[in-house]
Amino acid sequence: APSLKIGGLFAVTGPAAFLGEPERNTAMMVVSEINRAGGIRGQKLELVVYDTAGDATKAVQLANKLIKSDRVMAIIGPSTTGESMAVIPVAERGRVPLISCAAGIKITEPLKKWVFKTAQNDSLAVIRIYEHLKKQRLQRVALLTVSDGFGASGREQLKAQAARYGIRIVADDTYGPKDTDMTSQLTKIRGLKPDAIICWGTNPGPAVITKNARQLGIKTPLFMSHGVSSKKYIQLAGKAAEGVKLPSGRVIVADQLPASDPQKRSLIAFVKGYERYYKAEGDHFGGHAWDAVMLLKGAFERGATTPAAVRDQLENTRQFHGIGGSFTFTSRDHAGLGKDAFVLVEVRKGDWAIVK
Amino acid sequence: MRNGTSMQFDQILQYTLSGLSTGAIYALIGIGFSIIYNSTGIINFAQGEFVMLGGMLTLFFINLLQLPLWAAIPCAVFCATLAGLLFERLAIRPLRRPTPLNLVIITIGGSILIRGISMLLWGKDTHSLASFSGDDPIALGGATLLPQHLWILGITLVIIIANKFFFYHTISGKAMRACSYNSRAAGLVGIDVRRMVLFSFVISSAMGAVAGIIVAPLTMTSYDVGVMLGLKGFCAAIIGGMSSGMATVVGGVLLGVLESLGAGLVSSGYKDAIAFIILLLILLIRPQGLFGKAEAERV
Amino acid sequence: MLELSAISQVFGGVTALKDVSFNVARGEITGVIGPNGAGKTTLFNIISGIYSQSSGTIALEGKDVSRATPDRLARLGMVRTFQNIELFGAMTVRENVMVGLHSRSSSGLLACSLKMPWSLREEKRIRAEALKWLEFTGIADLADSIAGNLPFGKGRLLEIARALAVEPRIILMDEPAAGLNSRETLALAQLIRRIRDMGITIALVEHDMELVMDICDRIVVLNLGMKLAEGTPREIQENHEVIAAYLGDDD
Amino acid sequence: MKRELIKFLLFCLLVLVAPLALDGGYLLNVLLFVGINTMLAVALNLLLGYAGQISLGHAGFFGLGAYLSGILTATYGMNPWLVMPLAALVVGILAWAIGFPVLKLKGHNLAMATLGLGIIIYIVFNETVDYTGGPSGFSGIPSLSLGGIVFDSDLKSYYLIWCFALLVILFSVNLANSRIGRALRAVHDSEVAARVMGVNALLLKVQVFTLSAVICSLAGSLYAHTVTFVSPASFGFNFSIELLTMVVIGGLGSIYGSFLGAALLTLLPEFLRAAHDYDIIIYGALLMLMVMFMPGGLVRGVPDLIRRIRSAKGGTGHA
Amino acid sequence: MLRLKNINTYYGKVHALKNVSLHLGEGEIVTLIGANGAGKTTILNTISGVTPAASGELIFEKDAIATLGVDRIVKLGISQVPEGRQVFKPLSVEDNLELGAYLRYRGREGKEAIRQDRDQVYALFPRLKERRKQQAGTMSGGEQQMLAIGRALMAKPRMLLLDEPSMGLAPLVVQEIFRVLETLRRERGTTILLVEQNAKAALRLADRGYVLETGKVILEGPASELMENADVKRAYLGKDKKEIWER
Ligand SMILES: Nc1ncnc2c1ncn2[C@@H]1O[C@H](COP(=O)(O)OP(=O)(O)OP(=O)(O)O)[C@@H](O)[C@H]1O
Ligand SMILES: Nc1ncnc2c1ncn2[C@@H]1O[C@H](COP(=O)(O)OP(=O)(O)OP(=O)(O)O)[C@@H](O)[C@H]1O
Ligand SMILES: [Mg+2]
Ligand SMILES: [Mg+2]
Repeated sequence: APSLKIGGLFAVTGPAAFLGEPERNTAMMVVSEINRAGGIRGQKLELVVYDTAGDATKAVQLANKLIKSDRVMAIIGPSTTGESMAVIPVAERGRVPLISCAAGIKITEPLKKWVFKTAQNDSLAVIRIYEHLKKQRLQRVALLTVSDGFGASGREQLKAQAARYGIRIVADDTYGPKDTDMTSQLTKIRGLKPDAIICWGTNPGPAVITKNARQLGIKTPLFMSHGVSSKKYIQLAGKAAEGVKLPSGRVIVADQLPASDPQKRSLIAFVKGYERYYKAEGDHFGGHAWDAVMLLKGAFERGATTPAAVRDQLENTRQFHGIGGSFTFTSRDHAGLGKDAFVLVEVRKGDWAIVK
Repeated sequence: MRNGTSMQFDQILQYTLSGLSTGAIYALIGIGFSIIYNSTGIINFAQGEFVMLGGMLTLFFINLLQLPLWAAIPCAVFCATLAGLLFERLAIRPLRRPTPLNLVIITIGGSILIRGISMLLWGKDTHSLASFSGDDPIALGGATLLPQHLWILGITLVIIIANKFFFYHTISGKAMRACSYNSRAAGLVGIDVRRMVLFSFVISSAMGAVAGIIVAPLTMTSYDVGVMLGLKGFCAAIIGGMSSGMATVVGGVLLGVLESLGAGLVSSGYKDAIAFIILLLILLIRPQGLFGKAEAERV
Repeated sequence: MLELSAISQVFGGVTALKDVSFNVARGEITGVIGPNGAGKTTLFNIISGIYSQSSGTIALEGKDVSRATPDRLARLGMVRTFQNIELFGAMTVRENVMVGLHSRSSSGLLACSLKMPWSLREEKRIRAEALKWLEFTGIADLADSIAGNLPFGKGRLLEIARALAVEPRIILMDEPAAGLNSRETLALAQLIRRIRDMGITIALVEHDMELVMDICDRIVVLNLGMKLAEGTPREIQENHEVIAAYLGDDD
Repeated sequence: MKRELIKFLLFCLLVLVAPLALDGGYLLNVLLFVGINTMLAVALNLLLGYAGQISLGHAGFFGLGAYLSGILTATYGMNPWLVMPLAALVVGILAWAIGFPVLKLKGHNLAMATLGLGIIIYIVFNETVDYTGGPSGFSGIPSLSLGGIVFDSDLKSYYLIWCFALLVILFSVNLANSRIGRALRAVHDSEVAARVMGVNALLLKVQVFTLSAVICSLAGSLYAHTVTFVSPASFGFNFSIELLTMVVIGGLGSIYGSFLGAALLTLLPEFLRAAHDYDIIIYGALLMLMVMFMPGGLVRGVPDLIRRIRSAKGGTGHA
Repeated sequence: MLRLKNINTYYGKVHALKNVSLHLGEGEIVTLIGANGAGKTTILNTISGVTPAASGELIFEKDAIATLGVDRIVKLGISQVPEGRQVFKPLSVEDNLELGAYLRYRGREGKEAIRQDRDQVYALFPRLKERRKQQAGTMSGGEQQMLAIGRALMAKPRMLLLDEPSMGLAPLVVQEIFRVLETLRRERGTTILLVEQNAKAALRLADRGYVLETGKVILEGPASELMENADVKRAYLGKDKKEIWER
């Protein structure tokens, strides 16, 4: 039987490699596991992966290539919101389902016929933090976001949701993705005496910020985004990270979860597998790709044999317990997750602990 | 409760101090640029990669060979210097038509190559390096510094003084400068131009590596840190009029302080733009660099 | 033709020129001589608009051109040659001269890139005229060589051809005979006279006294940035100050 | 003169038939970007190869064209064909205004100033989130359409873009072979002598700078309507450097060289893709090797190489 | 001391020197005369290694030096005053002179001796002393020429190659320079190869001379003979011009 061909577009190199690399690794791992277990309904799954280097132009070219030369049934990725937005018209025009691994809410809102996503919406992470702040009666919040796609989209959500939780944003600062010192922003923030500081970024910026905050003697509670929810962050920030809280998928605390958690099986399988294949810690970015491949697998198992059928079958996904959460796609929701996709965790003694 | 103005003052002090220490880093990297420029006329776009190599190699020696920091540093500097030497021998020297632009492309290619190899060898992760002497902040007025900042400032100072002395007061230093201005005439007074070029790559890659090592505890390091640091160092060097002395330091510090003040007082998003606008203005008013003497072109 | 009054120039601490005034008469060959570092080249640089003098005024045919740029002066009819020849080294000899004709052609950026018929016609004219000037200076056979590879002396001739192409009313020449041997210098003298006979005024700086005394109508002597003397070649040759400072004793 | 025309017509023919050979495949899509990059490289070459003035900020002009086209058509619903010249005009005026102070600078100072300019433009794209969408980019840009033809397929876009690219090439070749091109080269060789010959060097440099920026802006507009999405990352410092590389690798002062450079650097990553993680290393090494073995650029190096291979063959034939 | 045998030198395809042979004895002053583009500069540059010969032998005191690099040849004691001055423009006058003595510094020669030589150069060209801190590139043409000559003298060479040393110099200074060359040979035994447009002055100073035409040596002999040679007279000496070189 001919193989089922799917494509992957990941930012394996370039500034977003921290996303793209685990995603590609995971996708390749899952596909080979599936094939080892006999494929899907007797057919092998074939994955064609291209590196977009985080560049929207390249992503568009490669999406074209996947559709036109490789004739894939579905595309997983790209890794970042920007690239995803660039690729969407290509997928729509080419009538091939796209399962983006990026978090931007714009990707699936408004709804696009051929576009799905597995990364939790930023808004869910924001809500997780804000609910906590509300409970703790912390109202005056300072934002420090990175000026790239990830930070920009987080910043938008942080500002948009604030009012609903009675939160006042007293500072709205940014820093560059390659900046090496953020004491200026923090000094300014310190002068404003906020109740909490929320930083939205991906490594290494947040680690630098954590260290800078300690240097400046800032005692204000510090919140990070899910962008740094991996051991790496703790390693980089060292002792300064102690007490920092952030919303995260369940991957990093998989072993702390109660056995009753419906995601636990998937999580353990993913973490163990990644450890075995790559001798490294699987993170929730890889999880996006894991979910995407498994969602496609579900669609194929339900009998899809054409891109259009894959798309239709994706919409029939119900309660798939993946890494990012439990997915239910419908014809009106292509993001598929509820706010319980995130838990709030805290750094305690150099490790993650769930905040109850 | 302190009053508002002293708050303001503390803040500005902190901005300035932060800017100073970032600026010192830029300066150190900038001097690496100027050294090569001053002895060969080449703008070495690969300079940032030697900065990266410094940090990454130190980590490599610490993590893989389990060396202590004090032993890893010289090893790292040695290896980075060796890389600089090889780069000159294999890429710069064989050039048949060494026009400035061809050299720029060579160094761009070299930087891509070095970065690529490092990525394959050490992966894409960011790593941190322990500070040389702890992380306990030192209070200075209302502002704070880290011990590492003092290391940076101190080492930068030593290097500048050494440079100034070498390039302006020793015959070898003057010979190196002569090479860039007129390599044919340099040969005619008996200077081995090729050796001087090699030598300039050796010292600047060593200096880049040192810069990379002393900043790594603050900035973290990864295979691609060289790009941004290199760019900033390049700017510092040009503001300083491509001198290998004090002017480049002032250039770097100015850039650092402007960024820092811009981020603190005006807008953190536009801080780089603010810095660049001011630099552009400086450039337009004093095209010879801050301290450069007007280089009269005569006919 | 050209009137200089009280030109001074200071570089940092060095006073290169101090209160220099003299006139260059129409149709004449005026020589400027003086010891090394007297300020001759500086003076030419100021007149041709490359430097901007510290003080003093310059008038070209009664028009004040004290602060005019070199390209404006070229359009007003003044052009110069350089002490260390400044050719367009990567271009051919013919092209060098064609650049000289730049100010006497006018097709704009758009006309050129759209190849308008008039710009093509103009280009044809420029080519032909360039050749004419190469013939005039006797280097037409080198028209297609790369200018940067010319021997020094030919380079000098090319500079002159290029300057003539501007159709100037006055040419400033900075040491036109440097690097030429006696015979070539004689030929140069002929050439300069022919240029004068075309009605072009000439001012030249030169250290070759034979040439200067031979062809100049008037001579101005500079020393230490100041005018030391002015007069006919004969007067200058007999001026004791000039002999002491510059010419040296003949016996 | 005639030879130039024949060369150009041959080139047109090549452009015309290339898609037939490629059979509508994916490479066609890449060739479309070759077209855009050719426009950019030619624009930079006019400045760098002829006038000898470096710019490390050309990606900024490219980006301005793209963003202006994108925003004015998508947000304000203006007609793309109207916006394109409008954007070019705005970019042209900007380049003209900054050209006068900036082009007084020389060498590395000029490099620095243009670099700063490019970075400032880039930051503006990033920070004016309300208009540009900030770092996440700006989507929903309409495709171009002309009298009922919508340029939304690769083939259609290919011909559209190459129409522009060919015009730019023709325009530039003519310019380079005219009095203006000659004056530019003169400024390159000796600015002071050129000025003495009556060339207003600064004005000329500013004119070319402006022209070059306008071409970049046009390329930007085409890019925006073809990709239908723009984000700041495509217009950063790195891309300016890549353009510089295209021009030098292609051959300074040769218009067709710029095409070769653009084509090579656009196609190369496609071929290197097979090398996976090693692609970047090979890419870096190739750049270096090319400068080493073809210091005059592809346009001079390739014929040279062919000649050498031929003569080597001929040599063995004789022996 | 130096011997060129059948030297051929090319610039790309231009055949600039065709089978040139010449020699210089220890302490000799030899002059090369010839029209523009005859190849005089090329001969000097071939000797000093700037434009290496394509074929032929170049022997300096029994050693073949044709393949040595420029700096190695200088180390043997051959110093050149290049055409077009070639001073290190952004460096100060003093640094330029110091670099002239580069090899002597490297050879650990006493700083005192070098300083004395510098003072001698200053005595020869007082203008250089006045302007010792000025950037060499801003000096006047003649001043730069003085600097180039001074720089070559600083090397204390055993053999001096001079390419039109009088170019751009005032008559008084030219006299001075010719006097210095004479003294150099007398006091230090320096061997001198002189290229000079002023053939008459050059021949008066030199022991022997070579006449070059389009890359070939067409005539050679003792200077006095050449001076009387009719062809040379016609081509290079001018007719009855006043002699400002005379004192
Ligand atoms: N770089 C070069 N490329 C090509 N040809 C050259 C180059 N330099 C010199 N030539 C040619 O070599 C020949 C000899 O030149 P050379 O400079 O040695 O002459 P010269 O006798 O020193 O003349 P001059 O009196 O003008 O200095 C000339 O025909 C010249 O055109
Ligand atoms: N930019 C400058 N800075 C400092 N001094 C300068 C500058 N330009 C020229 N000078 C000095 O001004 C004086 C006049 O120089 P100028 O070139 O005019 O002399 P000149 O008469 O042409 O001499 P020569 O006959 O040697 O060419 C010289 O002493 C020179 O050193
Ligand atoms: Mg002069
Ligand atoms: Mg010569």
